[in-house]
Amino acid sequence: MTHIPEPQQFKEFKEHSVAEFFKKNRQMLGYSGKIKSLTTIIHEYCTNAIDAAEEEGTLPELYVEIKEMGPEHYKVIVEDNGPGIPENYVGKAFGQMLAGTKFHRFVQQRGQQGIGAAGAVMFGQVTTGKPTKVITSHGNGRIFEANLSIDVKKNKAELKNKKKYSGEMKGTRLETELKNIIYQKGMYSPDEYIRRTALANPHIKITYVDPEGATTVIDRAINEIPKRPKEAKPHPSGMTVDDLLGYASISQSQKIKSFLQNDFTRISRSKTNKIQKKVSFDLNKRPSSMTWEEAEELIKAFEEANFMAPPTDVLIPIGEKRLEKAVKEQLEPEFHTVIERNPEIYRGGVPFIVEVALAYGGKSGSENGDDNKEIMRFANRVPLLFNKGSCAVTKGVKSIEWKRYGVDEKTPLTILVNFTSIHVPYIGAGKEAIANEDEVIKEMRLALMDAARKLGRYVKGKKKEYKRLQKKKTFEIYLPEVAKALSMITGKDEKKTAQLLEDIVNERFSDLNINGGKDD
Amino acid sequence: MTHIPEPQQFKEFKEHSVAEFFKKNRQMLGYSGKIKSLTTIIHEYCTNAIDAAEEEGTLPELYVEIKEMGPEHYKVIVEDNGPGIPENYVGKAFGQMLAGTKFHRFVQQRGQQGIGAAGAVMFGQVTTGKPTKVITSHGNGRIFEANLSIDVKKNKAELKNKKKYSGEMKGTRLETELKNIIYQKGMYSPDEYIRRTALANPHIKITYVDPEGATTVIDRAINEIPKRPKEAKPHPSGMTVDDLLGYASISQSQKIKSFLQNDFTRISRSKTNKIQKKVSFDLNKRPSSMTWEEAEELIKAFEEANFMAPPTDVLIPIGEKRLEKAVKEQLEPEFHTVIERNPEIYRGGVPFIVEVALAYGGKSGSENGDDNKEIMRFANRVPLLFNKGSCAVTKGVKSIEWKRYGVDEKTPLTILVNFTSIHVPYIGAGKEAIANEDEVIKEMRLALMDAARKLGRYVKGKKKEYKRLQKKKTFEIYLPEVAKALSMITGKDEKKTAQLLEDIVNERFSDLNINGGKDD
Amino acid sequence: MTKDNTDKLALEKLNQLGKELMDQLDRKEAPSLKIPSRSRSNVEFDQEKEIIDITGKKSTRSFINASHVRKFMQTLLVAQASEEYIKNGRTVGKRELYYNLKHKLTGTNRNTWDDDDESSAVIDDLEAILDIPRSQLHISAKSRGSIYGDITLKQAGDEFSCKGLGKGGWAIPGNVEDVEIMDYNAERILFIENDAMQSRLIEEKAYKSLNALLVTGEGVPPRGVRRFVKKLSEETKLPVIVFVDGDPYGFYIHSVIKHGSMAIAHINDRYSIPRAKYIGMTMDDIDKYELHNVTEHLDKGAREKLKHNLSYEWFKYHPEWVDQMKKMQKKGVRIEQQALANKSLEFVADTYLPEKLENEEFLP
Amino acid sequence: MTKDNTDKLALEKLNQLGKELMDQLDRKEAPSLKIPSRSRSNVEFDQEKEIIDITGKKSTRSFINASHVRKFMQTLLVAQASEEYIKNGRTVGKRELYYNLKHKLTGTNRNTWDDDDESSAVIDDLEAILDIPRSQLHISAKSRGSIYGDITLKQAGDEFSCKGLGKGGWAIPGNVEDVEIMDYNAERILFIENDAMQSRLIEEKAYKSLNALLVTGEGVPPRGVRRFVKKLSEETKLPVIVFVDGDPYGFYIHSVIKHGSMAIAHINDRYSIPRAKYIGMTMDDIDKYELHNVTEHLDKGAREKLKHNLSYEWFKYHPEWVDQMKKMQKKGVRIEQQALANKSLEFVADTYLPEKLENEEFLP
Repeated sequence: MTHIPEPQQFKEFKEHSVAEFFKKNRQMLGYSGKIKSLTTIIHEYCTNAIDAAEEEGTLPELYVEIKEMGPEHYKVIVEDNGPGIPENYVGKAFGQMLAGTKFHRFVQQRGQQGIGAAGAVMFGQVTTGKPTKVITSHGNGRIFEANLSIDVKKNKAELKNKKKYSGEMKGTRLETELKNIIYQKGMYSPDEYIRRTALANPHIKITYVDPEGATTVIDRAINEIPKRPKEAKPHPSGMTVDDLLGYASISQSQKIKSFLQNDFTRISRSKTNKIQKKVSFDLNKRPSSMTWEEAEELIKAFEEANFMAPPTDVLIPIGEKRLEKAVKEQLEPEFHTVIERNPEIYRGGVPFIVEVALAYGGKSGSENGDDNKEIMRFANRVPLLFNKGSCAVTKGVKSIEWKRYGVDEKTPLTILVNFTSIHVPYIGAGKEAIANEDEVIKEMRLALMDAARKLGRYVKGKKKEYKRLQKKKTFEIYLPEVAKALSMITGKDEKKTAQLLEDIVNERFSDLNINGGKDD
Repeated sequence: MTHIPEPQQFKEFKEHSVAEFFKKNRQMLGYSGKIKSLTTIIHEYCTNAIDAAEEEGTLPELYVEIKEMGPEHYKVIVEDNGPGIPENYVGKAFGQMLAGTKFHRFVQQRGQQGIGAAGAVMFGQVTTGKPTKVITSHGNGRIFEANLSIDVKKNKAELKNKKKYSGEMKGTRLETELKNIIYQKGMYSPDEYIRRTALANPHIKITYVDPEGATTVIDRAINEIPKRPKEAKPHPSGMTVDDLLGYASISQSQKIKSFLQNDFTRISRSKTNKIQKKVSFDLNKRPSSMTWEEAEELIKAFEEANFMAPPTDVLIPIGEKRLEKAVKEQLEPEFHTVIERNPEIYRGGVPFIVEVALAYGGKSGSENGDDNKEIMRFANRVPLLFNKGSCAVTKGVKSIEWKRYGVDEKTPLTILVNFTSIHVPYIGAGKEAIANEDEVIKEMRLALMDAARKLGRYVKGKKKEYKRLQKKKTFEIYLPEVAKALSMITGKDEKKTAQLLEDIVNERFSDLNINGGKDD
Repeated sequence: MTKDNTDKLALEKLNQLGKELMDQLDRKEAPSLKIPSRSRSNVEFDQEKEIIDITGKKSTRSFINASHVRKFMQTLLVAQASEEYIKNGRTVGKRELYYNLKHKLTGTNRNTWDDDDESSAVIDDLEAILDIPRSQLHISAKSRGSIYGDITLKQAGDEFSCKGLGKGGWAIPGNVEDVEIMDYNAERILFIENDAMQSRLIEEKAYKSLNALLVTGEGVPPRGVRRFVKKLSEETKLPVIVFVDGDPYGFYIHSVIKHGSMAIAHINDRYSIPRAKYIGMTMDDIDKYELHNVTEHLDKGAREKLKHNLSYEWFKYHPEWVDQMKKMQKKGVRIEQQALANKSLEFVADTYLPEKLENEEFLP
Repeated sequence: MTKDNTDKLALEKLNQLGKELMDQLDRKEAPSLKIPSRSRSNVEFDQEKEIIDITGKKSTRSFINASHVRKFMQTLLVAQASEEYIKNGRTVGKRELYYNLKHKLTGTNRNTWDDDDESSAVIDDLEAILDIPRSQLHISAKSRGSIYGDITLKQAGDEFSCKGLGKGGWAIPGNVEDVEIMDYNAERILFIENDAMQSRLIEEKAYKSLNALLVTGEGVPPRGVRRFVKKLSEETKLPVIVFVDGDPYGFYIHSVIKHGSMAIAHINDRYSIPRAKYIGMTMDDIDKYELHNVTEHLDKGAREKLKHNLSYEWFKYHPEWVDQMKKMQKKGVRIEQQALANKSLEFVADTYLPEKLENEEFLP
């Protein structure tokens, strides 16, 4: 074989780590802007903390503290009451990107990428040079503590100053110092993030200490832990060939038939038989032997079959009653309504549920800007504060003709939308906004319209009773003038004329219920 | 040591690859929407192809073909005349994410992330199940060919059907089949991408075959290859502590003093001495022994020093003359102006240059929408078609009060902005828009205003010559009426009065050059 | 009809109205008024009478309907006040009536009305209910416009001539019901759109040369002037010749003088003069008198007005009008009365009007 | 001044203008006109004369300046035409003049003017250049308004009385330069804002009971009426009493009658009557006559007008006016003349005006 000269440039060929990539492009993780960066880190830690407690089946209790250390320099402390993290997993859990329990599983969780916590640790490290302190315990009297930093080039965690000692604790506490950030109250603040977290998670107790030292304790509105979502099986609708072959390659089943019935939801025996009739190959062959073309045939057959909607136990939304309670307690609205839609599917067979709450009056609405409407966006109960304009929720809300429902710019209205899914289609790694998938927007519209109709009926009906009471008064106001003019034209007695008119008014309102009668 | 029970959930703890992450979140790489996905893949391949040829010092010649294979099913072929890729690097170059020559180097390139090409290969693979065909040769008569696919779970390339044979070829050819995409003409099309690429790269020859079989050959406007940018050293302005320590840890220098002078640009011996006076520690110590606090002191000292702007040889913009030539040939404008700013620095010590071209009349401008202005955005000469609203270029253009320069909605104007930098701060991994860094926007504004002033002078001055010629005629038009009225009031002879008035007009315009005299 | 007779009729009608309402009350019925509907959908062109009229459809205004009661009261207030004005021999303006009757309703902060849109609408209603013009209810129109010519009138005991008044005429008051014509020497009434054109004709002594009474309403003539000319034409039987700008507004003014307006369709028969003729300006005048240089561009507003004109039944009724509108549309120009000054100042009085009058070159 | 004298003066001035221009030409200079600047920045209140005047600053309009030449020509056209009108004893309206002089410039498609904004501006300029009102150039104003009262006038050979005209008055023509006062029997001139109020006073025979000549200009009085009252007041020396709405517009009208307007600051001395007095309505009338119920809300437009009023020097010059404006601002209401009808129809003639006249309860 002839020697092929290597071009000069390949001498510098290197592989590099995902951590290095995101260190250089940290704006992609939400670390851009001094105010936003602080909220982003609170968001990442809280998400992990709540997931941890819930997965264990514990009612979550969060402690969040932001301490001012100097100009543009803060320490963030987040502690949960989850199961704690085994010593040998601490590094991977917080100090390595794309490692964790979340990415691979087809189950509804708050976090889903396995990037967030490590990104936060890395942000602390590159702005202060300091590691993140991790303290964790399973609640067995033994506490593990270490300083965690990331070897960015290798995307590996480094643990230093490891300590083990006895003590009362259950859960995990993270302490990270950060620079080049600013704490500022307002709609993009950690305060607002915490407020919204509590609203969408009424089963969580949160203690929050802000940089000015003020402590807010938000108690649970509900004392039961939400049901855990079941690990889902994929739904055949919206499946792609590549997905299908991927599942086939790791299936335990001996035959495609059983693979379809076991590894997917909503494919019954009779559906399988119908599918067999539509494809040119025998479904008794091994799943792993399926070719791309055969998989394409299957996908086509799927599209023609009518599968049942995905089961509801794989998605656990907030729930009508819980959401109602939270909205009532936190916003004290004059009127509210909650809509929970049935599960639907978007591309790739991913099930999702949309929930909407509207709160009118009381503390509802926002006074920022021209429009008093406040839009609260959630994905798997996690508040989304940034990149509002690109979000499917905003698009859904804007597509509604609110005026038709009696809502204008001045209506004090809070619109809460929670998108629950096994995989949230975020627009970027920063998890700031939900992508504009057609199926998702359609569901949001339907939910919002349903809720808006109910609100509309309230807003419009509100004044009816009052009006009828006013009506009688109206006649009584004009009566004397009519009596006077008429008597002057006709030369009849004014008092007698007035009495005749009064009789007519009384007759007309004889059925009036003073506490709010029926409307005519 | 007591046994610590591992919580259930950690049984499922896994690590996963960056390829897996982007497969699941391919919208983050620009693969969302059927039209956009096709342009994205053309973009990724062309970027790589041009970089390859230029790095070798070859005048780039590109062949781009899109073949329709079926409904929503296309094959994309891109071939360059670069150095070819050694057999043992083919996999890493196109089938592994975050591997390559680009990410680590502090040098201006089109590509910079080491994700793009592999992302394109992966998109083809997951939509069609088919590998990408790679054909490459160093021009030595030997050709290597293979089918490349990606083992997504491992983020590793797999090469199959490897062939070696003799033939005339130099460069690399990629053939990828894709499904679920649509070819559509318009401002987001591959056609427009190619057009703009040619405009910003007048030294490239492009042959483009569109899905309808039409072949467009865009010849070079300029026959010399642009100078290669030198590998840069970082500039001390805007440096962060973490950056500084990072550089220190890999420095070859024995002392911090020499580290500063050798590893950075624009830190002279005298600057080093001044810096020494401002810090509390001895700059003769080893760079690797520098603490975080010491680095902080240095950064502070940097902020107070006035460093020269970065050298220009690390940034190679299009260049005034080349850009001018390209604009002239492609847009045939009535008037054009090109502005090239001096290099500036944005956060992290990254140098950049802004170039602006304005073209007025001819084929300039756009007829889409209410505004005839067409904005063409480029980053390191690569056209940016998507996410216009979020881009620093758009923000810069919108910040200009165009009316002041005689430009309104109807002015047929093309505004071209090229952002040249060692690291382009893209908003997302999809490389669609430049982040709104303050320093960047400021430079764009200055360049645009400068160009707009020149345009303004042209637009306004254009009519002056014509006006002066008209002016004389004006007097001649009103003269008879004045003569008549005046003679009637005074009783003087009308003809004589007219003659006196004519004398005055002729005197006034005695200097008039009929081919365009000076203005008064 | 003399003043005393019109007053007597008005009082009778008002008393009848009161009696009907009282009868309803005595029957324990809620009192209600039947009001001829004045809405646009009930306006039509009556080809027999040649006026814009209402269809006769009526709506009911009931005391016991919450959305009617306020207007019901207002209607009675105006009826009662009108009775009083007639009895006291006083005439009020619309705004004066508004203030005269405005007061707080006992025990409330509400007024009998809040603006004179309310009182104006009720005055119209009362006209329609009683079928007599408001001036006979002693509610006068805006006084605008004047007359110049050889005619002797009598009003409020004064007898006076409308000529020999220098360059001004007699200012036509808002109420002319009680004007009596004592004597006149004229062959026609010339109804002129622009007061400046009237001034020109006064200056040219055209009342004499044209044998005409020169009346202007200064633009779209207000009710007072229209009622005055209606009276003049009825009592003298003189022909009424309309001289307006050759534009959509001029034709519209002519249509109002001749057939009435939609706004007062309920009472047009007391204002409109179906036998009025149109003397000019016409589109044909532009060619005939070579006025091309002094036409004005037909702007957007005028084009809109033109389209509206063409959509009216009473325009379609006159092919000659439609023809003029179409020509105007096609040429895209209009021609004002005063454009005749481009020939010479006296041209209108010396040539244009005499020629047209002699040849009876009129449009309907 | 008699008609013949004013005409003579005007002709002299026009000839002088022509001579100056011709002299310039003979000296081989480009002919140019000196025009007293009419721009707002050159308008000021002359406290001595008590009129709104121009500062005397002049601008030059030169034939050889490309941006002047068109206007230069237009100015000469009007000057020449005016000379002709005077010689022929004709008076033209503004619009008539526009048409009379409109024609194509030889060899072009351009007109002498394209709209009457152009001709109007030039008429104003000529007034300023020659320092005589346009009516003396035989260019008349809009005819609007009327007079009723015991006065005998003569115009165009006619002698006539302005009483005994029923309920109407004499319609004041657009040009009153040649009106002669033959006889009168009155103690004052009452300048009334609203024509309906004049009608009321005519009906109440107030010309007799108040010994007044009743003049109305129907809103903001046009130049014709103002020039007429100016002549009346100069020649009879009778006091002029202004009766307007108690609102920012009413005060503005009074200020125009008394001190003139900014628009014609260059010629105000021929129109304004500095000794005119304000009789009502005032803010104090509201309390005194208990008119709270018939005040109207001071809307946004009125508030703006009020602010403008307060910014004018000639308002600041009268503390009494400022006081009224401030009260109005504070109360947020205005009061119309006709609101007096709320007391009774005859109240204004029986009580309000006589009381005020007797006590000389005037504002300046």
